[in-house]
Amino acid sequence: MKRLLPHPVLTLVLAALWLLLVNTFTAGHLMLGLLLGWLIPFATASLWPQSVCIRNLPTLLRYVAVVVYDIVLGSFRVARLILGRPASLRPAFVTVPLELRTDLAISLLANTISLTPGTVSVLLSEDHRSLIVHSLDTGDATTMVAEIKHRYEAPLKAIFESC
Amino acid sequence: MLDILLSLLVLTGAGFTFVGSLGLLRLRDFYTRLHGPTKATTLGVGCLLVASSVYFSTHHTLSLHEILVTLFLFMTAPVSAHLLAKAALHLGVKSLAPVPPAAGPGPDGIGKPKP
Amino acid sequence: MLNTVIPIAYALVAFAFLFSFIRLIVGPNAPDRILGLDTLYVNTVALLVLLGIDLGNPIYFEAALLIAMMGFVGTVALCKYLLRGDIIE
Amino acid sequence: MEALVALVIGTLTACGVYLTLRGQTFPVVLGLTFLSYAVNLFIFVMGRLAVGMPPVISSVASGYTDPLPQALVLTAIVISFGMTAFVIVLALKARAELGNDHVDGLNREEDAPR
Amino acid sequence: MNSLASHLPILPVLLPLLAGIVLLALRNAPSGLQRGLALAATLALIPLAGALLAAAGSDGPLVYRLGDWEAPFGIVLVADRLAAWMLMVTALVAAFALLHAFRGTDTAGRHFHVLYQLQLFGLNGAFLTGDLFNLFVFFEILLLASYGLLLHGGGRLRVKAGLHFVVINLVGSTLFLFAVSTLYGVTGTLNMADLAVKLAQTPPENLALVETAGLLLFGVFALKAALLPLHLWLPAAYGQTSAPVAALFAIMTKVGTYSILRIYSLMFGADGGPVANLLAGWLMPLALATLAIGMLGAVAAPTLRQQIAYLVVSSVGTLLAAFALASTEGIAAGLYYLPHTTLGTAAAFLLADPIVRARGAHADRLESGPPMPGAPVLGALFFIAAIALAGLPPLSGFLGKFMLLRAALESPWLDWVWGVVLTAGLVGVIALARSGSLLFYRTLSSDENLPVPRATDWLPAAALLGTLLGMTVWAGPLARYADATAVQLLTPQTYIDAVLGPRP
Amino acid sequence: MTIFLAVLLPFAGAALVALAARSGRSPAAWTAGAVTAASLALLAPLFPLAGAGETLIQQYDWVPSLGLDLAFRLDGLAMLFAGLILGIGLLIVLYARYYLSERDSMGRFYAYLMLFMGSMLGIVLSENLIQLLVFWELTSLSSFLLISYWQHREEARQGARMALAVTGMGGFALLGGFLLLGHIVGSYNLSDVFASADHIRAHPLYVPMLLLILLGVFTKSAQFPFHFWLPHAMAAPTPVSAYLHSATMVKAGVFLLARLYPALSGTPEWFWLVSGAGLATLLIGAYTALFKHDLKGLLAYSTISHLGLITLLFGLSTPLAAVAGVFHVINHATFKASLFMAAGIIDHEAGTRDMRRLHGLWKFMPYTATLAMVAAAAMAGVPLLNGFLSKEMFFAEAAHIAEGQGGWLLPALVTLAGALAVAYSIRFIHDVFFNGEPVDLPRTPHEPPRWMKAPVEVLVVLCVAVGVAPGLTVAPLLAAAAGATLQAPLPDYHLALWHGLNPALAMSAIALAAGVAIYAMRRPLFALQERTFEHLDARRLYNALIRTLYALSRALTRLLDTGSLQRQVFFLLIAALALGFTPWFDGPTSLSGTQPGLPLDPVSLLAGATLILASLATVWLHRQRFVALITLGVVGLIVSLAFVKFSAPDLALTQLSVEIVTIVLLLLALYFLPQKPAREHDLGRIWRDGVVALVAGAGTGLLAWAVLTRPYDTIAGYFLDNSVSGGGGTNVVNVILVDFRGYDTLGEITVLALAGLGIYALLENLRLDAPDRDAAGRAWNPDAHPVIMATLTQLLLPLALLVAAFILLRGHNLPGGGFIAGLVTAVALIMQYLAHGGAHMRARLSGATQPVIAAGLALAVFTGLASWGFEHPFLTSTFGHLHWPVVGDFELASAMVFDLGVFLVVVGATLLILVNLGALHDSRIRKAAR
Ligand code: NA
Ligand code: NA
Repeated sequence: MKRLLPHPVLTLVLAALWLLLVNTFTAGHLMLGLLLGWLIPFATASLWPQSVCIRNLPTLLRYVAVVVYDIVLGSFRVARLILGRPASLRPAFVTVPLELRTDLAISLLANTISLTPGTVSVLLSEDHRSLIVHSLDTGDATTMVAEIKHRYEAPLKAIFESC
Repeated sequence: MLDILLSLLVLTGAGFTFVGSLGLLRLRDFYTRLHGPTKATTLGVGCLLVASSVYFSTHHTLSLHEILVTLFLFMTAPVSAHLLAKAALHLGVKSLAPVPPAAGPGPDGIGKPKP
Repeated sequence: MLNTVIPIAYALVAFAFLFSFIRLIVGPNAPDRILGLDTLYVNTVALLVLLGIDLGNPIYFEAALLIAMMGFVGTVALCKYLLRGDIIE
Repeated sequence: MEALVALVIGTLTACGVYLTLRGQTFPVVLGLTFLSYAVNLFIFVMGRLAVGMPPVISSVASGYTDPLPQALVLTAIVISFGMTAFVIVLALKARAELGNDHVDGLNREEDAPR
Repeated sequence: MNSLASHLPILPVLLPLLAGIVLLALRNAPSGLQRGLALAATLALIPLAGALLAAAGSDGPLVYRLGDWEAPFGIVLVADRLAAWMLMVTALVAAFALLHAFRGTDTAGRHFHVLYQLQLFGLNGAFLTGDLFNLFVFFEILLLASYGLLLHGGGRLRVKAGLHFVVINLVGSTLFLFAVSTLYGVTGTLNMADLAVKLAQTPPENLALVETAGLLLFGVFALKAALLPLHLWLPAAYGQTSAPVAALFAIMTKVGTYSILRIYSLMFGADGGPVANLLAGWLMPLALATLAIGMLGAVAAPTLRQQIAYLVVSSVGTLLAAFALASTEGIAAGLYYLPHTTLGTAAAFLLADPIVRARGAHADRLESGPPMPGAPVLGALFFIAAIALAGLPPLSGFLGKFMLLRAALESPWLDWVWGVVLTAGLVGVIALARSGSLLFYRTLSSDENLPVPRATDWLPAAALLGTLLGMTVWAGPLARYADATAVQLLTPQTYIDAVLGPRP
Repeated sequence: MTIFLAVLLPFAGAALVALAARSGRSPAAWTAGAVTAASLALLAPLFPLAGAGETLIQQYDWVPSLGLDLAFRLDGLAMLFAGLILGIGLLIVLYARYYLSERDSMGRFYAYLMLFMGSMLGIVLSENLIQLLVFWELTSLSSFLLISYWQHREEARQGARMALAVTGMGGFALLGGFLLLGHIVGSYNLSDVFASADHIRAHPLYVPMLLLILLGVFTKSAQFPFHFWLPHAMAAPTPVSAYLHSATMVKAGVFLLARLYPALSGTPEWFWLVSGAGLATLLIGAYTALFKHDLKGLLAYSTISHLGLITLLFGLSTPLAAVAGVFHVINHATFKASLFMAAGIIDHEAGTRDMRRLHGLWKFMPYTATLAMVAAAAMAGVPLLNGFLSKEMFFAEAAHIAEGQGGWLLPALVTLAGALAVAYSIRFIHDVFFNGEPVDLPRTPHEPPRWMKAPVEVLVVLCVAVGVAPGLTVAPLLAAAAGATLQAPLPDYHLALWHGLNPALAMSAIALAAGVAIYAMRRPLFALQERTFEHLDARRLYNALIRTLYALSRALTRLLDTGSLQRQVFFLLIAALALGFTPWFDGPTSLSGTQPGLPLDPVSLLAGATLILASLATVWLHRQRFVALITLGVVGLIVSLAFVKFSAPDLALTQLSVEIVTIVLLLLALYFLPQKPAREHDLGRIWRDGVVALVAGAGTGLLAWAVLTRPYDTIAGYFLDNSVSGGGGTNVVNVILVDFRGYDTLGEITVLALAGLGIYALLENLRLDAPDRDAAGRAWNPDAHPVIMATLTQLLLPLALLVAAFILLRGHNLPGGGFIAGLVTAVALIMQYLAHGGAHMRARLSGATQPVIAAGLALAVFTGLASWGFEHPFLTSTFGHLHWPVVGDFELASAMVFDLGVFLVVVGATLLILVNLGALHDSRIRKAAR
């Protein structure tokens, strides 16, 4: 079963994406989507050594909402910074110590940090224990680190690292 | 009403696209310039895509495939930014903010020559 | 209203396009240029979406999708060259 | 619009020609790429310029542009892609066999005017 | 459409393609099996070409509508006399060159047989197509296959020659596309017969445009044919590649000459209305200059293979001079000369291979070397090949030249054609006599232990030379066929009617 | 058939001889003799007919459309020559058996000799002029082999090449002459030529035709100024010289004069050209012969001189002179063959041919000496020998002509020539057989073997027999041959020793006396000659010509072909520009058409300007390769945008994908190319290229403008109308690709497959130095696969593949299709390679891209072939709508299967290229490990 259907979640996600892609919501396309959703992971199974474990679907949804909200809000802030006086910016590199241990979670965290306004994940330390973040306009580095850990790292840990 | 919503979305989208690129032009070092495109622009394109989705869903049939482009951009933009920053650190590109030694090209840094 | 907004949007995106290109040409260093190209790709996505709405034809969607995807691959490859020289190793 | 297109095609050709006449393999490859851009655009516009008339049959379309040049360009793009790939690898092979990247395998010292 | 015979025109195209695919699938099979398959597929082309010769000779041009779409909308294959003729020459050269390749060339690198079959696919496709853009596509196929074959085995000079060959041809392909698309942009069609019809009705305001396209096209074909000053790729490429490939390449320049003949008789020929005789004034001087330069190059060549390559250049000049006469006699002369020069130069390249091996470190440099093992046989074959290349009796080259000179009698170019052809013939004799004398007569003592050539080393070359003897003996029927082909080419309406259906 | 067989026999004999030589030297000689005899035996039964003045013609079709028949003619002239060729040939075969040494290959010699004999026979027995020419050229070729028989000798090789070059030139001229003659007459057959003699002589092309034919004749017969090759041909073994220079090779030219005499002679041009050349040759040959120290050299120049004599006779254009010419052909053949053989014997026995060392041989070989003396006397024109008779006729004709024209010069000059002939004949006899003791000979000479002398004996007997009793011996043969030559009733002549006291006899007497006198004064003459004419030699001119030819060839070839690609591209561009611009210089075409254009919008203007700037930037920065790649990326992006803008979504998708794959490829390559490109120093070159580029750009731009501003009719409507109904798809571009023009697509995927396979083959054994630091000297970043990139890229793979599937499946109806889907799939996988590295991927994915290519091609071909089963041509498509429960309506088109084939090939080839190029890196690892 595991070999025949390596990633059931992925299959469902892909089927859903297929329906989005074709913009047509018919039974035929659902079947086709499921077929592709099965076929693609099956054909590329060898590239997926570890299967992804996702817990806490509500947390995940809440997390997505938070991120989208942060993006929209933050974008306006960044826009203001850009349209303002560039010379008054206070850029800084900030090191965020990491509690996350899986590559996927770390990557998603880094991604989130980059997507949200004013910060870009620049570098992951060699031991994967800290992330260096570049901030466009830094008030207090410690607050920023705490915010990141609270808003993003904690939920990610709950979603991906509790199995 | 729909017209207003669409116009708003289009204008916001185009506006953010503009601002993001303006940041790319105006800001003073590479690391700050990196911020413009990765965020403002993604939001800009995101808005435009939503506008497109709304437009086609109302003018033709339900159109949600724009979500896919958004998903794609949201998944890739941070990776691009990350790699760009990594490359800039590796090359020792001038930074306004002091570069922490662990990130710099020096003997402790990630760009240090391999033994 | 949309009809008046679209030319403005075109103008904004066009300027964005221009700014990105200027950064690409001016540099001064390689990551800046790559960033310029990457942004140019994203601007193009915006332009295509706008064109789709303007012409009322959804047929340009796939081009936008592919640009998003190809722009990413291009950026990754260029960065990897700077970092490693050999991009597939 | 036609004048702009003609100007673009001309520029691409000129750049392609200039680069193809360079002495190292890399600019030559760039030049060939430029030439293929130029000629692909050229073939394409032989079907004349049309905005918003993609040749996809639909009930709402206001008209269609000439699809044939598009099909030809597709063929030409794929062919020139194959050719470009080949010439790139050949440039590497030449680099390995000739010891440098001059198209004629010349040494830089010999090449320099005295 | 049920019998295989009804698909005859496509068979010479499909067979090598399928063989190529099968050989690709069997790329790890024992080389004996691969060789057997490759040989069977190549030999089968000979009866196929024969059947086409017979059919095209008796029934007029065969038209095969690919995808069952009518011309000019779909692509058609047109197997007229000329196409069948070219296919036969290709098949013969290919078969013997392949036999020679079994001596070890085929295992010196990857995919020799696949590339070889696909090269034949490209060649046959180019000769058969009735569509100008499709001609471009098949040009590209045969070029890419030839790149692979040219470089097969590697080596410093070969790689350099290959790079030059590839780049110059890429520029040529670009030119081809500019020309074809301009023609489409003005006439709105790609089918060669349809183009002929449309071009003949060109309004004056479009005249220069289509002439530009027509002349650019000529530039492309001139490059492929190695016409002065676009011949420079040839000596390097042919001189540096392996023998069987060089032999097969003997047909490559003929693709260019074929295209010139086809396009400028069908589309820009005497019946072309405002675009009639587009090449008049260009082709003959260039052909004669090429003929002369080729011969001088053969004199100056430092190596045997380069000498043969320059003789190929010269033969291109001869061929095109014949075609440039644009008369039945002239074209027939060219058509008779074409297989001769193709088979003859192929034989010479194949023969150069054992000669080079038997000379050890001296290779094919035209200088005194050690006494050659197997000199009597190789020398005799060289002598015959030299006779063929110089166009001396009793081999077919003499007849070809005779036909050309005879055809020129009525031409305003008479003095030039005769002067150049006869003088070049003499120069060729002088150059070849020197080479033969240096290679076989003037020997240095040497303790190099050189391999004695085996019969398999020279048999394919000898067999090719044998075909030239056959061409001499059966010159009557061949000349008759060539005459009829020339007549067919000079009445393009036959072709047009066959493709588009008779028009009022 | 008989004549044909007789000609063919020696050619077949050549092979037989070569075979026979394997079993020994004598079998080779015997076979050669037998072949010669058989050929003679075949012809002999026909001789009586020819002797009776009849002409036998045997004719077979060869190339009738060209007027080329295999046509043979046996008349008196042909009989005479065939007899000489085969008769003397037989003697030569016998002689050579003893002449050649153990080291010489008998098989080769006799095989060449047979080839030559067959060629000669072919010449004299041809009725068709072109066929005659074929054999004519064959004599040049086979004589090349014979002359260079002792190939280890420099002079043999040179002599052979010179003979070939000169007679080859003549051959080509003759071809021209015959072509003109055939053109004038309307046939190449001699019978027709003879029938239109008057027409020929009156034709405007007569003079060029005559010049060309005479060039052939003069070169072959060694007439001045083409005589110089003949002495150098003496490097051949003496049997060859004896054969070639008595009865055969050089006589071919004379034969042709005789053969065409009735058709061409009798005009002032003929008279002056032929007799002028003959007279000059006669004198120069005779004069030079006197001073040759080499025995064969003397004989060679004497041959030249006698050929001049014969030519002069034919040139005089009187029937009697022609008869004399034919007669002298016979006589010269017999005495000269015997003299050469005698010289050969002397050389063979004494080891040298130098007359400054050969003296007093009478003592050692009296018998041979006697034979040689008789033959030499015949050559000198001593009474009672055959040479005397024909020389008398010659003198008589010279005097007769002089009477008519009232000049004394011709008789005086021919008498002088006669005197010189006497002098060199005396020298031959006196110097060699008497005149003191031999000087420092390598061997002690003695009489040769019995059978070596026999041929000489036979010939000398003939000389005497003819000389004493011409009426009983040679008369019928001469009559027949002369009759055939003239193609008219014979003039009155008497073959007799005594014609009474006439001018000719007086001239003979003077010549004899003067000859003796000249020989007596030879020492001062030799000294004078050495100071004056010794260095006058046409061979120098020939050598200078050849040297010039080589120098010119090398210079011209080097001038054009410098081995530079840039020059080739430059030539091609110049050619294209010349061709492309020419039609616009004259004619009514105006550049702009009448079609109204589209309005220009600001966004397009900006995009266009960006593209132009990016292009210029790429050119400007091309030495900063990495930056140039980025600007190139902009160009590609905007080109794609242009496709989008102008309604070509399929193109945009394809261009975008190709663009990225190309950039990845270029990056892969950039790593191995030199980091710091060479600087360009040559400003002139930059300007030149810049101008060419501008003109080319202007050309294409104007061309595009010209087309874009014109209306046109297109076949496109058909595609739009039939796409849905006939092709089953709404995306017309895709339907064109997989259906209307599926054959193009089949070709194009083959190109891609070929590119992949070619690259695969190229990469084999490719080893490149992989730099361990970048251009700035910085070490590479140690983090090969950044985790964040690797993890997230992995998530993108299924998404990208889904997109690829989407694009593939919808292509028939909406933008997309096999190509684009294939490229997207390849890019999706390449993305993984970028993120995880080749090693990681190879461990997980089979690298078997080649089967994918094969499968894709096979799928495309077999889809096309399937239509055969339905009695339709290759690639005929079909489609239908299937209704499946639950799933619903489902369209299936065979063209979609074809498209799947396209997809597979694109995926396979692209991956094959990229992955293998990426794997080049492994060679670095292996190198480091070693
Ligand atoms: Na991005
Ligand atoms: Na398509």
